[in-house]
Formats: sequence, C-alpha cells, structure tokens
Amino acid sequence: MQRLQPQSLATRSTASRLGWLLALITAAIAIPAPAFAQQPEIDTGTTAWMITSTALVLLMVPGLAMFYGGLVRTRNVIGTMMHCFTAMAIVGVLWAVVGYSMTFGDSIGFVGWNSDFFMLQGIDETVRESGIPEYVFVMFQGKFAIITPALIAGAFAERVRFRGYCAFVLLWTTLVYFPLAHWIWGGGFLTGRAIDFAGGTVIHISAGVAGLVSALYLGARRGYPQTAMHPNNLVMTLMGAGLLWVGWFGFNAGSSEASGLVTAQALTVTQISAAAGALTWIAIEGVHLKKATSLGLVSGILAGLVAITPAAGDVLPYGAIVLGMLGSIFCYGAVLIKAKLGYDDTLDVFGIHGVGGIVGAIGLTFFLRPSPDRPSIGTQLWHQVEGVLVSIGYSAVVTLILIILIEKTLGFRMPPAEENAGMDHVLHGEEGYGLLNPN
Amino acid sequence: MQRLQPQSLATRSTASRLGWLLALITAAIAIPAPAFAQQPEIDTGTTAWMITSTALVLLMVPGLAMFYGGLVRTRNVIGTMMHCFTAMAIVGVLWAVVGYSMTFGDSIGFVGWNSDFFMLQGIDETVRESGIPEYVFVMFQGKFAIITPALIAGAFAERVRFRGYCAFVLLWTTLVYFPLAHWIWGGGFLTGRAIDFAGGTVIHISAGVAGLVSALYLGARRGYPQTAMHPNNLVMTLMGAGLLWVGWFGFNAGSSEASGLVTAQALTVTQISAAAGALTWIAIEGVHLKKATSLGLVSGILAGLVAITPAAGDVLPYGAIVLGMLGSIFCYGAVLIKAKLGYDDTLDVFGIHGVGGIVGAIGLTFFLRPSPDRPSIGTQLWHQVEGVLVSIGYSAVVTLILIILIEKTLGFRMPPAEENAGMDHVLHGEEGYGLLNPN
Amino acid sequence: MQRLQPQSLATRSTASRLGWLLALITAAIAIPAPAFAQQPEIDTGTTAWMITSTALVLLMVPGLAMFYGGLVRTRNVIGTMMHCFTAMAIVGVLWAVVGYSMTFGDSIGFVGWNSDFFMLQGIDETVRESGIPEYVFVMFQGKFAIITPALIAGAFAERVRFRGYCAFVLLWTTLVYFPLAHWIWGGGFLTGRAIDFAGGTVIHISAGVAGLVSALYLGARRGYPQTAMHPNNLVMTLMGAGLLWVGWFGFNAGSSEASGLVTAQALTVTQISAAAGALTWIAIEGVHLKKATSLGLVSGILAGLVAITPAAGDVLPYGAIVLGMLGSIFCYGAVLIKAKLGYDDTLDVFGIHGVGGIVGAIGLTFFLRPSPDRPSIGTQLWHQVEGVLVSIGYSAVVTLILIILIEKTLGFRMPPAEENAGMDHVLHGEEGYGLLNPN
Amino acid sequence: MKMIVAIIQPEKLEDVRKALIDAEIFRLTISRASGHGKPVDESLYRGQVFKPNLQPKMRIEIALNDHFVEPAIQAILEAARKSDGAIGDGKIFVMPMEDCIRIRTGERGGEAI
Amino acid sequence: MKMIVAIIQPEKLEDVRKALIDAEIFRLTISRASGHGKPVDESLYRGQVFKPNLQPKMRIEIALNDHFVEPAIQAILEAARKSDGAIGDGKIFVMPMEDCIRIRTGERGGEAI
Amino acid sequence: MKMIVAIIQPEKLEDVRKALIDAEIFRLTISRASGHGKPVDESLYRGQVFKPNLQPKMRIEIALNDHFVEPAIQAILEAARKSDGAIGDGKIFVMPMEDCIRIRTGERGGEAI
Ligand SMILES: Nc1ncnc2c1ncn2[C@@H]1O[C@H](COP(=O)(O)OP(=O)(O)O)[C@@H](O)[C@H]1O
Ligand SMILES: Nc1ncnc2c1ncn2[C@@H]1O[C@H](COP(=O)(O)OP(=O)(O)O)[C@@H](O)[C@H]1O
Ligand SMILES: Nc1ncnc2c1ncn2[C@@H]1O[C@H](COP(=O)(O)OP(=O)(O)O)[C@@H](O)[C@H]1O
Repeated sequence: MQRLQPQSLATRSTASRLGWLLALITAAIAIPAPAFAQQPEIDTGTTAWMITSTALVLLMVPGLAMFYGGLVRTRNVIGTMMHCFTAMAIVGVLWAVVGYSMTFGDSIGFVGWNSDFFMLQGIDETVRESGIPEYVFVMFQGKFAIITPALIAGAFAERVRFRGYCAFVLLWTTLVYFPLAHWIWGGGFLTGRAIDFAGGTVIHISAGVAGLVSALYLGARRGYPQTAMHPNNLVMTLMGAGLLWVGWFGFNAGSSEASGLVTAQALTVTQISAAAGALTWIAIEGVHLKKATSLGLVSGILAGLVAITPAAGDVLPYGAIVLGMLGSIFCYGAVLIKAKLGYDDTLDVFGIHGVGGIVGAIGLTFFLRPSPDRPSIGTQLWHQVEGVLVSIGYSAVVTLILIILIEKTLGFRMPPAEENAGMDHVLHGEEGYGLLNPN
Repeated sequence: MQRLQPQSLATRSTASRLGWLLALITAAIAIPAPAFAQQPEIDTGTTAWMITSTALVLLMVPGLAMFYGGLVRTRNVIGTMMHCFTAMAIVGVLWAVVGYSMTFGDSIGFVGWNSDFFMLQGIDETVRESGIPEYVFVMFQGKFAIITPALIAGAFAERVRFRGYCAFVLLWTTLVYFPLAHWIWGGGFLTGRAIDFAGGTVIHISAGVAGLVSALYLGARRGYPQTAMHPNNLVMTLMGAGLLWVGWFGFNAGSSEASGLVTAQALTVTQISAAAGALTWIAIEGVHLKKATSLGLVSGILAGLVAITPAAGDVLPYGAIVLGMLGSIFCYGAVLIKAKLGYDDTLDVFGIHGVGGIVGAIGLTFFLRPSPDRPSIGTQLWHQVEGVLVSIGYSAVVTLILIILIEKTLGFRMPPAEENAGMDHVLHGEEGYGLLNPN
Repeated sequence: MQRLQPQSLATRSTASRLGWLLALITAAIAIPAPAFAQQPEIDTGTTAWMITSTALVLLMVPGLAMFYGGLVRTRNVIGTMMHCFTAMAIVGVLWAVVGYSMTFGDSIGFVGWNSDFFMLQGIDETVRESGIPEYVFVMFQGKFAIITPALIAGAFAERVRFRGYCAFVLLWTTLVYFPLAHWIWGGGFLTGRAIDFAGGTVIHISAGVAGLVSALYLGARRGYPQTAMHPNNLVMTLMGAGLLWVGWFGFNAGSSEASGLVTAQALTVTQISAAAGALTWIAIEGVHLKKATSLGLVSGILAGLVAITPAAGDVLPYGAIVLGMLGSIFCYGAVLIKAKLGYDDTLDVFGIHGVGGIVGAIGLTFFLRPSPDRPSIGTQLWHQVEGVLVSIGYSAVVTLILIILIEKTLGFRMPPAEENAGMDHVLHGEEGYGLLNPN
Repeated sequence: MKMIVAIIQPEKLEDVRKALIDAEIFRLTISRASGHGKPVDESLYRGQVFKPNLQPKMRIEIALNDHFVEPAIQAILEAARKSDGAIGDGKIFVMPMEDCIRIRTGERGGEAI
Repeated sequence: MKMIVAIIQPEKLEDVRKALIDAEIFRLTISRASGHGKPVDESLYRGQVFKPNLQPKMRIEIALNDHFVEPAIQAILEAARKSDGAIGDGKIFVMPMEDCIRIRTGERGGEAI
Repeated sequence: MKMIVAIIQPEKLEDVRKALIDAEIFRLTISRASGHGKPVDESLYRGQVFKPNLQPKMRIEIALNDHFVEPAIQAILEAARKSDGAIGDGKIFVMPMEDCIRIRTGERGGEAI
C-alpha cells in the first residue's frame, strides 16, 4: 500500500474538510444525501495537477528521445529516437487494452485482472478516492509503462533490428513491467513492504537490469571499444536532459496522486537531488579529469533524479542532497567500471538507471521523514533490499529469456554490414540530418 | 451549444455541490446570499488546468515550427519556422483586439460582436459559468486562432513571400476563422448541431482545405516532383512531433473547459488515438514498403490526434482506437493520391489535417458515448456532414479569393530566382545552421 | 507588500467562500472548529497551478540554454549551454541551503534570515496563506534565483572560464540576488513601494546591468566587431524562444501565487505584450532593413515579455500592447547604440533585459488598473524610479567588485589562444555537433 | 583526364546540375564550402547589417575525359552566372589528373570516369 | 608525390580506414560529400519511394609518395567494394602533386607526407 | 598556376586568414574536414578520456599564380603553427593547375585567379 499512502495522506485535508462539512450539515438538518455516498467527489485541483503530471511525464518521451538520440552516431540518430517513439505507440495501445487491468486489476496471483479495466470499458465515470477520475490515474500510470522499455533501448542502441525491438517492447512490458508493477504497487505480494514512491524499483532498476542483460547477451557494437564513438549531437542531449528534468516533476510529484503536501515534498526533493547530483558529478570530473563536461553535468542530473525517485515522498531535503550526491558517486563509478569490464551498455542504462535506482531504493532507508508507524530501520532496510532483489532477479531472468527468444526467431541484433551502414538507412530508409548534404 | 455542453456537464459536480450546499444552508438558516447570484465563484482547480492547457496549446506553436521546419529544405528552415512564429505574433494581437469579440460576441449575423470584448476591455473581472476567469477562456481560445493559420502554412511552404504571408494570416483569420468558429462554437447557426469538441471542423478541416486551395492556386515548388526534396532535419521533426503530442493534451482535454470527468475522457481518448494512429501507420508502411519510417510514425501520431479532435469528449476508448486507425489509413491513402495527382501540398496539410479532420468529424458518429438526449444516429450524421460541408465550402471559397487578391496586389508566390535561393537568405537575410560553415 | 497583494486578492474568493460557509455553519449549529484556526487549508487548485508554474519556469532554463546556445559560434555552443545548466545545479542547491532563508527570512538588515528555512528544515508541513504548501513557494522562487545568473551569462558568452563562472554564479546570487529580492519582495526596505510583479527589477534589470558591467570590464571577444560572428544555430534559438514564451506564463502568471483572477490577468497581458513586441520588432526591421528577421521576431518576443514582467498583475490589455511596443522600440534602439558604442554585450543582456526591464518598471505607472488604494501617479512613479535606481546601482557596484575579484584570483577571461580554440574544446573537452564530422 | 573543381553559389546548384546533365556529364561530387572573396552579400543580426567574411558556397568536383572539359566549363559558366554576372558567382579550376579507378569493377583510366 | 581522392560509401569508411592502416598509410583527411551518379539508392517519404538525386558519400584525401600509390589503391578497392560490386561503390582519382609541407616542422617534399 | 590545399587546426583559421590577407591573397575556399593522423588530442565521455580517431580540421583551398605560392606557404606556416609546433598542426599540399575560369566574366588563366 506504499503507493496508496501518500494519496490518502495528501487528500486528507480536502476530503476531510468536505466530509466534515457534510457530516455537520447532514446531522444538523437531517436531509439524506445518497448521491454523495456512492462515489468520491471530483477534486478539480488534484485532477488539474494529475493531468498536468501526465502531460509532463509524456514530455519525458521526446526528452528521452533527444537525450539518447544525441549520444549515438549520426547514422543511428533516427533509429534511436524511433525506439522511444515506438514505445509510446505500442505501449500506448497495449496499456489501454490489457495493461491497466494486469497491473491494477484484482490480484489473480501472478498479475492482476479486472474485466472492467479491459479496454478501459468500465471506468468511464469512475472517480478515485483521491478525487480524480480513474481515467487520469490510468493515463498517468500508462506513461510510466511507456517510458520503462524506452529506457532499456539505450543499452542496445545502434545495433538492433526494428522488428525485434517492437517484439521486445510488447513482450517485456507485458511479462516484466506489468507483473512487477502489480507486485509493488497494484496489490501484489510486495505492496506495502518496500517503499517505492515513484518507481525506483519498478522502473529504473528493472530497466537498468534489463539493459545490462541485453547488452551482455547481444554483445558490443562493432568496433567497440577501440573505435571512439562520438555523440552526434550533444547539444540535443542537453536539450533532452532539460526536458527530462522538467518532466520528472510530473513523474515524482505526480506520484503523490494529490495536489498537496506530499506533492510539494516530492517536488522539492526532486529538484534538490537533481541539482546535487549535477554538482557532484562535475566536481568529481573536475578532480578526476581537470575538466567538467556537459555530458557529465546531465549524467549527474539523471543520477540525482533516479536516486530520489523511490524516495521522493519520504525523505527530507537534506536527505535529497545526500542521495543526489551518492547517486552521482556510485553512477560515476559504475560507468568507469563498465569501461574496465569492457561490455557495451551503450548509453549506460545500467550505470545510471540501475545503479542510481539501487542507491535510491536502499539509501532512502536512512533519510526517512520520521513517522510513528514506520517499521524499524532494520525491517525497512530488509523490505527495501527484498524489493530490489526481486526486481533485479525477475527482470534479469525474463529479459534474458525474451532476448534469446527474439534473437532466435525474428532476429534482434543487426548483421555486421547493416550495423555499419546504420539503422537510419537500413531500417528506416531515412537520414536524420538532410542539412549535411546540399538539398 | 455543443461546445458549451461539456463544460456544463463537467462542472456539474462542482457547481451542483456548491449549489446544493448553499441551497441547504440557505433553506435551513434563511440568510440571503446575494453575492452568489451575481457571478460564479472561481474554481481554482479548473482555472489551474485551463491555464495549463493554454500553455500546452501555446507549446504547439514551437512544436509545429519544429515539425514543419525539419521537413523543408535547408534553405527554407528559418522561413518555415517564421510562418508559425509570425502567426503567434499577428493573431496574438488580433485576437485580443477584435478576434474574441467576433467569435464569441453576440451573434450579429455573419459574425459576433460585443463591445465589451473589444480590446478585452470589459472582462477584467468576469468569471465564467465553469468557474474560470473569462480571460483564461479568451487566452485558451486565442491559441486555437493562432495555430490554425500556422497549420495552413505547411501547404505552401518553401515558396511564398513574407509580406504576402503576413497579409494572408491577418485576412484569413479574420474572414475565415472567426466566422467559422462563431458559427460552430460561438452561438452562430451551427452551434449545437455538429459535434466538434476541440476543433476538427473549425481548425483542421478549414486549415486543410485552405491549404489544398492555396497549394493548387500557387502551384508546385520549382522542380517538384522530379527533384527529390529531402527533409533538412528529421530529428527536429521528431522533437516537434513530441511537443505536439504533449500540447494536444491541452488542446483536447482543455476543450472540456473543466477539470473533471470530461477532461479525463478527452485526455484518455487523445492518448489512445495518437498511439493507435502511430501503430497503424508504421504497420501499413511495414507491409507496403517493408520498412517503417520515423516520418511515418509521427504522421500517424498526427493523423490519430487530428481524427480524435472533434470526437474527444464524446467517444469511448475503443472508438479512439478505431478512429486513430481510420485516421492513419485515410491519411496514408490521401498522401499517396496526392503523389499520383501531382499537386504540391508541401507538408500534406490537406492529407493529414483535412482528411484526418473529416474522418474524425464524420466517423465519431458511430462511436458516441451512449446518452439519452442524443439525436438519432442518422440525424447526428447529417449534422456532422453539414458541419464538414460548410467548413469545406466556406474555407475553400474565401481562401481562394484571398490568395488571388494577395497574389495580384502584394505578391504571394516568390519569383523563381528567389525561390531557388531560398526564403532564409532572400526574405530574412539569415541562415538556419551557421554551424555548416566554419564560424 | 506588492508581491503579496495579488495572492491575497486572488485567493479571497476561495478563502472567503469557505470562511463564510464555516461562519454560517458554526453560527447556526455552534460546533467549534479548532483545527481550522491553526494553519490555512491547502487549496488543491492553487497548489496545482503553482507546481505547474514551477515546472514552466524550470522549462525556461533549457529554453534559455537553447536560445543563447544557438546564437554563439559553433565552438562555444556547449560552453554557453553549460552556463545555463550550471546555474541550475549551483543555485539549485544554494537556494535550498541558504537562499530561501536569506531572501524570505525575517529581515535582519541587509538580508533576511530564519533558521527554520536553513536547509528548508522547518517547513516540511507549512501551508501558506494562499493555500499552497510553503515548499511550493520555495521551489517557485528558487527557479527565479536560478534563471537570473543564467541570463547574465549571455553578456560575456564565448570568452570566460568555467571555474570563474561557477564562482561568479555562487557569489553573485548570494551577494546581489538574495539581498535585492529580499529588499523588494521579502520584507526589506523597498517591499510595498515599487511594483514589481514578477521580477522586472529584481531579475531583468539587475541581470541586465550585471551583464553590461561584466561585458565592459572583461572586454570584447577577440576579433569583435570586425569579424562577423554568426549564430551557429538560429533554428535552435527559435525553439528556445518558443520554450521561453511558454515558460514565461509560469513566470508571470505564477507570480500571482494564486489560481484566479490575478493569475488570468497576468497570463493575458503576458501573451498580448509578447505578441505586440514581436510584431513591433519586425515592423521596425521591415522599415529599417527592408527585411524581417527571425532573430528580430524572437528578440521582440523577449522585449515584450521582459517589459510586461514587472507590470503583469497590474495593467490592462491595452497597456500590455503599449508596453510590448515600447519594449521593442527601446530594445531595438539599445542594440543599435551598442553597435555604435562598440562594447561587446554578446547576446544583448543589457539591451534586452536591462532596457526592457526599465521600460516596463517605469512605463507601467501609466497603465495601472484603476484601484482606490493606489498612490498618486507621481508617487508611484517615484517608487518605480527608486526601485530601478537601487537595482541598477547595487547590481553594478557589487558585480564589478565580484568580477574584478574573480579575474584577479581564479581568472575569469579566457586567454586568447583558448578563446580562439573555443570553450567546448578547451574547457569541456567536448564538441557540440559530432554530426559535422564523420562518426 | 582532368579534374574540374567549381565553386558556385548554392542557389545555382540545381541549374548547374541540369546544365551538366544536358551536356551528358552525369557523375559529380558535391560538398558544402565557404567562400572568402570580395564580401558583397549581406546578413542581418539584430538590426545590423553584416558583410560576412565567409559565405556559403557549393563545391563541385568533376573528373572528366579531356574532350568533355570544354563542354563542362561552358555548361557551368552559363548556368552558374547570375543574369548579369555578379561578384560571388564563383570560379572553375582545372587540374591534371593521372588516373581514375572505378571501385565497383576495378576498371582504370578513361573507361572509369 | 600524388594526391589520391577517393569517393566511397559512408558505411565503408571504417573498413577503408582499417585497410589503409594495414597498408601502413596513417594520414588522411576525410570530409562529407554528396554524390550524383546513377541513382539506385532508395529513400522513403510518407509512403513514397524516392531515388534521391544526391546521395551521402565520404570523400577521402590522401597525399602519398609514389610507391605508396598502388598499395593505397588496392587497399581502398578491396575494402570499399560491396560483396559483389554495386553501383555507388565509388571512385578513386589520382592527381599529381608537386610539393607537401608539414606545418609543424616546415619539412618539405616526400619527407613531409 | 597552382592549387594549394592546406589542412589546419580549426582554431587557427582566423589567424591564417589574416596572414593570407596580409600577403595579399584574398580569395580562398574553406570547408570542414576530419583529420586522421597521429592521435594526440583528447576528448571526454562520461569520465573517460578518448583519443578520437578523427579530429576536426579546416581544409583551405587556394588557387594561386605561381609567384604567390611561396608567400602563401610562408603565411600559412607561420600562422598555423602552434607556439612550438605540435602534432596535428597540419599540412600544405601544392598541386599543379592548368586553368582557372572566373564565372562572372568568363576570363581565363592567371587573370581569373
Ligand atoms: N583563387 C581562389 N582560390 C580559391 N577559391 C577561390 C578563388 N577565387 C575564388 N574562389 C572561390 O570562389 C568564390 C567566388 O569567387 P568570386 O567572388 O566570384 O570571385 P571573383 O571576385 O574573382 O569574381 C569565392 O567565395 C571563393 O570561395
Ligand atoms: N567522374 C566523376 N567525377 C566526380 N565524381 C564522381 C565521378 N564518378 C563518380 N563520382 C562519385 O562517386 C560516386 C559513386 O560513383 P559510382 O556510382 O560508383 O560510379 P559508377 O556508376 O561509375 O560506378 C558518385 O556518387 C560520385 O560522387
Ligand atoms: N599525407 C596526408 N594526406 C592527407 N591528409 C594528411 C596527410 N598528412 C596529414 N594530413 C592531414 O593533416 C592533419 C594534421 O596532420 P599532422 O598530424 O599535423 O601531420 P604530422 O603528424 O605529419 O605532423 C591530419 O589530421 C590530416 O587531416
């Protein structure tokens, strides 16, 4: 119930205010108000913020496309951006058809199911406890389901077939994301144990691990690491990072499912942790390399944002500073180690999202806002570790099976000649920057 | 009154809640509450969402500039983006001075007029039924007036003079958009007949048809279709498409003029239709061309978004899937036919907005949310067709007159040598990408 | 108290409605309601809009990075964008640690201080009068502190060291921005005298003057003005301008700290002034140069936005048109004069923000919404001039001291060879557009 | 065999290409370049007129057998010149070439052009 | 001394570079160019297939002492050819060169290559 | 007539241009290129230092009458060399040229340079 706590907390004021008024009035003048008993009233303010959050999280998809797209080689820029946009198309439909039902339906063991949620046909006028139409919650959550596979795509950027990728998105979302989200948020066996405010475990760790596994299985890009592979457009990567930061406000503050105190708390620590992460990364670089890079700065932003994600509703500002710093320190280390180990997680999905997510999910235990009904620090730590391990284990195993399956049937990895020619030309018949040639 | 229905529907809960409370209280303790009779209370939540919507629709202007700008040749990128930004400047002022009055003023036949609305001087503290300050409604609607002529610009991209374009925007908005919007939304003779939730008829069909007419009259770009004219920056087109999708949430969900159920319904079907449109387009391409393109994916997004626009408040999710699919199928066909017919609607304004708008406006009849006070399906279909035909006929005729007028006086089409040299150099004395030359 | 007026004004309706209801009920049935006395209730609608505003103002940071980044030479694009992003990192942390306390703490003379605000440790559950959690106000105001030093960076673009810049941001924000904001908004000696709705004085004038002083002290770029220094990416500048316009809605309308009438008024005049500024600038260019440029159009947008910023809550639409026009006229003149005088305020920080801010701060006196408790026009004019002079004087003196200090210790200006090689290569070891080279 | 390098105005590229095709010269290589010559072109930046030091040009490279050289030059001359000949119209350079190899087949010499 | 200019498919750039290094040719200059030849490549735009007039190519420039010319040509030939030789594979041009100067040291001639 | 091609460090472009103007050489054509030579430059990517295979260079092309060749070479040599001569400083190539045509007027030969 972790996921649901903040909402009830935050909407208490509104709900209780109205409820109290009603109680009073009803008591005083004894007129029955049957309509009010059936369904919560809509809170226009909460609804406004949650729709806005939904739009902000959607903004992360082009943001991520720009962030990732700028980092690959010129010949793969379209293909890489397509990965993000395609996730939006496939999961956009999938979520409405079965995803919401599998994630937030009544638990039927492995996943959830609720026939009212199939095709969203039974919730046309449903209002949630928090005062928002259920549709809004569906759309907000749907954006998370979209962004998660899009994140993974960074790990095997520049070397996979489009067909294979489409199949991967479809299967991975259905078989990894929906169950995991169900277990932790939707009423499954981890709900109410591990704190995962906005998806550190469900989204970042699971995506990071899936990225690592696929990068290992599919192998490095041709020529890696001998040939230096320069970002084609760091400028676009910076723009994308900017949009990601903005969108993350929706991601984290929207996860309160409210427009109140918890929302504000999540907003605040998100901002602070991102800034602290950015500062830390360029400080490390300043010492280590004698130069601060822009890619470092934005990597630090991401590390900070990822680390605070599971914690956003539950830590205080000083905790956000520490988590942001730790996020950057560990992610910096992870990226260096990758270079040592020599595997090719192209855009450091594991190094940033996996590691940052783990740092956040476990680290948050030590910075929790004091609260009477918290379990002991030891218990909480165990719950956190449990959540992390389940996410790592489940994501790793199923991802591996899926990748092997797709590689053996449809084909996932591009053949060498095609990889050399680039995804844009071979897979999409397009060119990212026509401006490079007279036209 | 179609336009006004959703709002009253959506704000019913809030309005009725307060009304009911007041009624009770008043009845019980018999204190008069005269202040409440004068002007509706502000609903901060609805206001929050409507302002946000306004910002989101504004975001569509740079989004469109990027989308269009990326698709033309390098020499015209600035000129094409200028078309969008100039519409923002001209109509931004025009709307405040006379536009709102002509559209939403009391019907004086052809258009509306209300001297209080002239220069917005009499609505400084007015609050609408829906609980939002009238200013917010003015601004939200103003963004629609801005985006419509900007859409048209895609049809004659790469070949018109700036002076002529400025005159066109001014005249077209005044003589086509304001009357049409008045007829369908503002109290004119079509209000309450055709369903046009967020502007399928008023915006997309009228712009699409205007685009078609001007492309036909002004003629093809030099060298079209023999010379292939490559997009200069597909990467930017993808970014723009991302912003358009995000902005469209404001466009459609904001058209509910509420922050409640209808808003959520509009949001949901918008998201689903866009995803379905995208999927459909790349599926067709996969079959037809054996490759899925990124331009196809984003064209599908747009087709889905356009098709759902008139329907957003009135269809169910499964209808959104079907409309998104139909949008893509018909638009794909329209674009192919254009190539056959050989006219040069440069960025397929008619092919996407015109055709998508017609598919949506007519198609929605078959997917309407059941409701007791709907007319029969036949009647509704007739109303829809009527709206579409009026929009097509009126826009076509007046656009043609305007284009001819401008071409004969100020000059609209660029002379051949200038067209070859490109708009950026000739009209604006600028260059889009200084980075191409050592600087 | 100027800053606080709009909020109380705008939330009056909500507050009074509830208060009135409560009073009635309490009177009627005589049940004490002690909980309501302690802390204002959260208004979910206002909170929703203020969080959204915060996100919109944050969007201005990448927007500014794009705007500025596109205008410099290719070799400095990363370094210039880094200036904006680094401000976000440094001030993001600084504000949470001491900034909010120094700005909005109880006045202790020169600045404010409140130990509860240090590290934001004592406001975890505080709700402000306006019905928003204090955290939200903190974050909203923090974005202003971030954007101000980022604006200045345009004046010395293309020629400063990163170390020096980091020190400058840290010191300038602490020693110029926090005190100034405290004096005008936070309870200091100018609070309640000069009208500065959203930061014309505090932000734009102080940044513009700081830019001028540093440009003069640091000297022109090598080769200026003989060598023409072309924008590397006007296309990106246009995108950035689009995001700035959208973000400015948060900047101005959010400064109402409400979601009501004042918010709507600020939104409306912001939109109108931006459009009027844009139109005016291209009209002047059309007459003066016979061509309208895209850089002119977006400069006009900015001039209009800057000019309306101090006035946004207090002028009527016709005033917005006039202020937008004046903004563009004066800024156009200022930019021309700069060229005559020959100093190198690279991106016209003084010409646009300084001059536009002064035009707005003084000009607004003549377009104020009539109101009974306004001082006479003469008195108000004096207050405005006073505010402007304090801002100019204080910013100029302290900036000069800081620049000299940094130049003599860490070094601020890049040495000639490094300047030639470009910031991207020398300071950051990166390249903005890898796509220019085969990769 | 000769190698012709022509520097032309970008806006004349299409005309030149057509003219060359009419002269039965089908193969060429184009790249963007920047010219530094007599500055006459104008560029605008916030209310000021600049004469940029470097102006965008197209660089065309054509390898030709000897008897195609004059037709090529004529074709370019006619197509690339502004109505009345303007500064910035460009230059044609003719250089000797010793060999030419077609990668596809390995053919060499005049055959391979 | 000769100047070799090779126009190749962009996707072959890495292979060609490796082949040249194997032939002990370490220094070269590369730039983007656009080729106009027999159009065979395809490009897609909203449901339509285009044969673009201009196709992206890489232009490699190598200054060589005479006895390196043949090895260089062979290296390029082998590395740049698609499995079975396809239109668009490119060309190699060989031009005479009279002098070469290394800026760093001022050395001239064969030494400086 | 000669054709000089100089490959220089991008950051030296302005100095070289000035030096050439001082030597009364006003016309030249510039393009971006990428050099492959001894890798010494460094580039950073997420905490790692790379020696990029290809480094950005500027390619300057100057057609000259014979007696301008030496002054041009000297001018470039001096302006393009880093204080003490560093790897990557670049090269100058001198090639024979047979003809030059000014498009504007149709003039040919030394006149047209
Ligand atoms: N001698 C030269 N060497 C290299 N490039 C040249 C030379 N002369 C002209 N060009 C190129 O041709 C372009 C156009 O030259 P143009 O101004 O027409 O020459 P002119 O002034 O001799 O008529 C120049 O911008 C430059 O790029
Ligand atoms: N004669 C030529 N002059 C200049 N460039 C040439 C010439 N022939 C070929 N090229 C360049 O080489 C590229 C590939 O040529 P290709 O199509 O392989 O030639 P072919 O058809 O003779 O086999 C062309 O796109 C063009 O850029
Ligand atoms: N023989 C050559 N052929 C083509 N380009 C060359 C040659 N030698 C050098 N260059 C170009 O000049 C650039 C700088 O060369 P540089 O490293 O200074 O040469 P060196 O190591 O001989 O001093 C290289 O990156 C390359 O672009």
